[in-house]
Amino acid sequence: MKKLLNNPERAIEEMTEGILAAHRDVLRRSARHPRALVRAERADGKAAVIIGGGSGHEPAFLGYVGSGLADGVALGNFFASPPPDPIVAAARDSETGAGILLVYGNYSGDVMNFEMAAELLATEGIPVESLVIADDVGSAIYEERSSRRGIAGEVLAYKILGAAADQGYALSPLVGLGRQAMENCRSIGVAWTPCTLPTTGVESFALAEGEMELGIGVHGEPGVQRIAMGSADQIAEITLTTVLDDFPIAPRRVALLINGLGSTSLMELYVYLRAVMARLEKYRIEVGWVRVGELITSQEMGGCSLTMLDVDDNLLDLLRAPCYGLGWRQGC
Amino acid sequence: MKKLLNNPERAIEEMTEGILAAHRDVLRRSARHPRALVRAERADGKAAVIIGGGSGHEPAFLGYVGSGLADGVALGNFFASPPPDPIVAAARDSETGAGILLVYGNYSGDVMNFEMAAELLATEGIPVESLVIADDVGSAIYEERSSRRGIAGEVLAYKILGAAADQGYALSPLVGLGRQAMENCRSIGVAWTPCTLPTTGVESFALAEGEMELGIGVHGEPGVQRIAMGSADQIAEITLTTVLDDFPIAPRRVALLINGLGSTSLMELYVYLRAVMARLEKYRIEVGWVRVGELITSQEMGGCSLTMLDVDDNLLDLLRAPCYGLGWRQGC
Amino acid sequence: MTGRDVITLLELVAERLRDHQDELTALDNQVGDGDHGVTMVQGWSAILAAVQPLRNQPPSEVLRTAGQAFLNAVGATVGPLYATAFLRTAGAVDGKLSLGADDAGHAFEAWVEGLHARGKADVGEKTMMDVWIPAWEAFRAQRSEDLQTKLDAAVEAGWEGFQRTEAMAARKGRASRLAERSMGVADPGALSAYVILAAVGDWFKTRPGGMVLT
Amino acid sequence: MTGRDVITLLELVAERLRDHQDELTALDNQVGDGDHGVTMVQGWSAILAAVQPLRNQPPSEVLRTAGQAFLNAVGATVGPLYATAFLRTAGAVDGKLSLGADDAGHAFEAWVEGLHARGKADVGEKTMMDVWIPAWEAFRAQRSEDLQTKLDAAVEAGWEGFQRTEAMAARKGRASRLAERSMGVADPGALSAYVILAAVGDWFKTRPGGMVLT
Ligand SMILES: Nc1ncnc2c1ncn2[C@@H]1O[C@H](COP(=O)(O)OP(=O)(O)O)[C@@H](O)[C@H]1O
Ligand SMILES: Nc1ncnc2c1ncn2[C@@H]1O[C@H](COP(=O)(O)OP(=O)(O)O)[C@@H](O)[C@H]1O
Ligand SMILES: [Mg+2]
Ligand SMILES: [Mg+2]
Ligand SMILES: [Mg+2]
Ligand SMILES: [Mg+2]
Repeated sequence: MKKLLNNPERAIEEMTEGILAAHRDVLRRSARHPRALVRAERADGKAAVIIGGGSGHEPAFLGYVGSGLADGVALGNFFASPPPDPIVAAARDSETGAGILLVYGNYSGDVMNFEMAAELLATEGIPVESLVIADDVGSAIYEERSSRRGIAGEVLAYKILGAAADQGYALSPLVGLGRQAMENCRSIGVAWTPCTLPTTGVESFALAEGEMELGIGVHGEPGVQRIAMGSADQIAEITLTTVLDDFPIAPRRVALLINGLGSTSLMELYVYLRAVMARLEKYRIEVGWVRVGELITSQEMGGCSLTMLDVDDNLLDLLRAPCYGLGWRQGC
Repeated sequence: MKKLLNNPERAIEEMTEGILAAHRDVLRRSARHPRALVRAERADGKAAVIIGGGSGHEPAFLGYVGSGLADGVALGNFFASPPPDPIVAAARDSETGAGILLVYGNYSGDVMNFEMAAELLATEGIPVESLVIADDVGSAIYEERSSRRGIAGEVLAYKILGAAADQGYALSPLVGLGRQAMENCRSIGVAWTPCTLPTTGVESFALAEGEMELGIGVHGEPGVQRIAMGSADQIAEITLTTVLDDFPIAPRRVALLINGLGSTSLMELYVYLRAVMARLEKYRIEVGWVRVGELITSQEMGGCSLTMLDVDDNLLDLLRAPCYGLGWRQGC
Repeated sequence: MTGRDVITLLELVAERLRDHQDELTALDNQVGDGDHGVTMVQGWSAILAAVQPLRNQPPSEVLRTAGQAFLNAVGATVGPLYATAFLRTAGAVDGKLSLGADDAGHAFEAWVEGLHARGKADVGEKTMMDVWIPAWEAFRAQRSEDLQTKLDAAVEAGWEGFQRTEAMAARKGRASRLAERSMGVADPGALSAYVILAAVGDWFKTRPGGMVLT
Repeated sequence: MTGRDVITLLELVAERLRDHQDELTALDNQVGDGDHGVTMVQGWSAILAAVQPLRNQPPSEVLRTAGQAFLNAVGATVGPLYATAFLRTAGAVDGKLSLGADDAGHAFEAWVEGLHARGKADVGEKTMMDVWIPAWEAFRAQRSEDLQTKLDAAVEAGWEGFQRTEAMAARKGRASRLAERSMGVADPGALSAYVILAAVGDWFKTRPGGMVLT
């Protein structure tokens, strides 16, 4: 393993120190817990959006705290949900009377820890709602979609909910908006080179030269299927079809997120985007919004994911609203 | 080689098509040449900044065209300077009477092609100035610094000059500003895993597990020295010392750019930044501005570079000014 | 069995988990995200650090602290699971300064109930419960009143349960997304459960005074 | 030597460059950025495509078109260098419908002058000039009036020049940043220069009518 680190056991702490030293205008550490980060300036009188998850996916999840985004984040160990304490700390630091919305990916660990945090917050009399993101079409069939895991669609949720909360949505409409948006959100991932967890130094999988994993998550877990690695056009075909086929009614206008998993270059992502957009044009599906980049990564994994969100004008406005976090900055 | 591409010979074209399909609000293709891209909306009555270089470094160079950034870019083949024609095309598309500033890295190829372009533009009566970026301390000693190559410092030059040109700097003060800024700009790169050129499928170098290249460029060319790969703290020490020692007078306030070369994660870059900032604090050098990310890459190379710019208030203002390109967006 | 004894038991578990860390990593790499070895070792190290000052406290205090420490150190899937198990077990022996043979059964039951309450996994879903549930059932079903005999039965049943996970398709946790692809590889959480269980069995064996709890 | 002949010569060069592409890549990988093989092959393919319609045009027209095509297809370092060489050579034989033996010397001189004017590299700096300059000098210095003898001398001198680049430290181009580290590896641009030169020598050998230019 060749990584730019000191002691891997201290990597999350040292990263956080680096971030806080460089971005005081965006983030600060909660006095309540070292693994809880919150907006540099607390936004008052609004529902607070609290996110979190394992480390090693940077810029997720700490990159999505800031104005127009989430209010606080809890950092877990590498690929491991944070415990309830930092979640509660981020929430209590951000709470200003309008309640808390917890947003997290659908992993057994995250679900248990966030639920425990929600119980603790409720005990303190703080209104809490939860939104569990389950956008990965590759991880369960349509009929069992509530058991899907959360992948890049999570990032769209943070953006939409962060913008809506800043615009004054109260807790209950906020969670309604998020739930509805995410019901219309689908993702699928592919990967061809593995990632290495700094704490183990072990590669997550071994694939032959011509192979790739279809339906991979963001932790180097094996995908749904090991198939021959195709061209960008072929990969666009199979991923797009997988996603589109999962919509009960084909969407007419969509937002697209092409997420690089780590070592896949921007050039490749745009070659892939071109293939995706050409196919959508053929199907007469309008692309109302696009983002290409590394939004939620798996260390140096080679691969990408496609996320499609069926959008209305309101969602488009929320996606386009200004925001300023380390992982997403526009208009600020 | 495992890359998300169709025919590698067509990758640059297909990437460009993907980008143009997705970002019509930022970029358009020049009618004069398919490898020349310019701002979606021409900025009138200002000196035009034209950049360019080889492909395969995305988001460089096309990510730095947009409002508050450059006006046009010429795309070369992989790791190869563009020929004069697209440079001239981008310049002629952007020229509105206030002249052209050509900004490019100090490589024999780029120098020859941009000089030919400058001659062609001058023949047409267009005022042209050139700024050759030579920030890589690793590539030549101080006494021969004019022969240094350009690496990540180029990106700071695009930002500063793009902002200044948009603010109304005329051609001659503009080139003066750029020249002075870049005289106070130093970079150094390190790498530990190679990159693969899509067109050859060959890895750029082979290093043993514990080795790294010090003073590497952005093309996988060997560095100045092959040394033992150290911890983030050790790499910070050696890179920072190399850069600082090259300043005739130690700077008192600096802008820092930590650039990831491809597969090095954001977590690692921030662990490294932490080490760099801790040392600067010890030396009582103020950090006025920081950016961390993948600004100029070498495909999937593992490594990073450190760029330090000695800044005054004016340079800081220009770095902080709003801009909107694919590779750099803030305040827009 | 005093608080101090509980601590030495926790120490033995920590040692055994360290011995098996790479094996746990390798299994989790195949059906999960590869962190299970690190998580268990880190979590148990945190337990040891937290319980050191509690040598003179009652067992319930040690167990409660262990649960909190484990949860806060690791989060993940196993954090809430084992934290709940620890807290329930602490509750089952609350107030007692020293545990007798009788308490072992209550403690074990509370442990498994805690895991089940939190994770809602049953036998056959390819999780740690494929070790813990059969182990508890074997312990309870064992006619002998002798604690060591009962523990031996539990360890043996746990081992068999662990082995059965290899042929299972996961239904809970991260590996459940793999469905059929998870077959052929044993479950990492089941292995660490067995490692803990076996360490408990061994700890009782090596105790001065054998099976007799005071 | 008509325009059509120039085209067949260019075709032979293209073929030889394709044969050596991997070797060029390997050398450029060691001292540069690994693109030289692709660049030369791409550039020469572009030349062939551009000159095909010019079979009935004078040599100067073919050469001029070749230079433009090469430059626009590759850019890079070699684009401006060989483009300038082609344009100068075209200038040296301008207007002639067919080239005779006399013209060969002028053409060769213009070729090397073009490279030198653009790149300003001299012998000993580990570039293509370590092939072209000695080759031209051997050609000129050869007492024989026989073109093939002169060309043979040029090719031999070019080969020796190429071999000398191995021991040199680069002073021009991308490899110059390596300084001493570039020693021990021959220069890729020198190899491609030799490949071009040798192809020219061979082309003249295989011409019907041997050395006689018409
Ligand atoms: N609902 C559950 N109940 C009990 N055990 C579970 C449950 N879900 C997962 N597990 C266990 O957790 C183990 C994985 O733990 P770990 O790797 O630490 O967490 P993560 O999956 O979050 O990375 C699995 O091997 C399985 O035995
Ligand atoms: N100034 C120069 N004059 C002549 N030849 C040069 C000069 N600079 C570099 N070269 C030649 O160019 C070759 C590299 O070409 P190429 O790989 O195509 O370009 P780049 O270095 O831009 O990638 C070198 O091997 C060398 O022979
Ligand atoms: Mg995990
Ligand atoms: Mg090159
Ligand atoms: Mg795991
Ligand atoms: Mg080269």
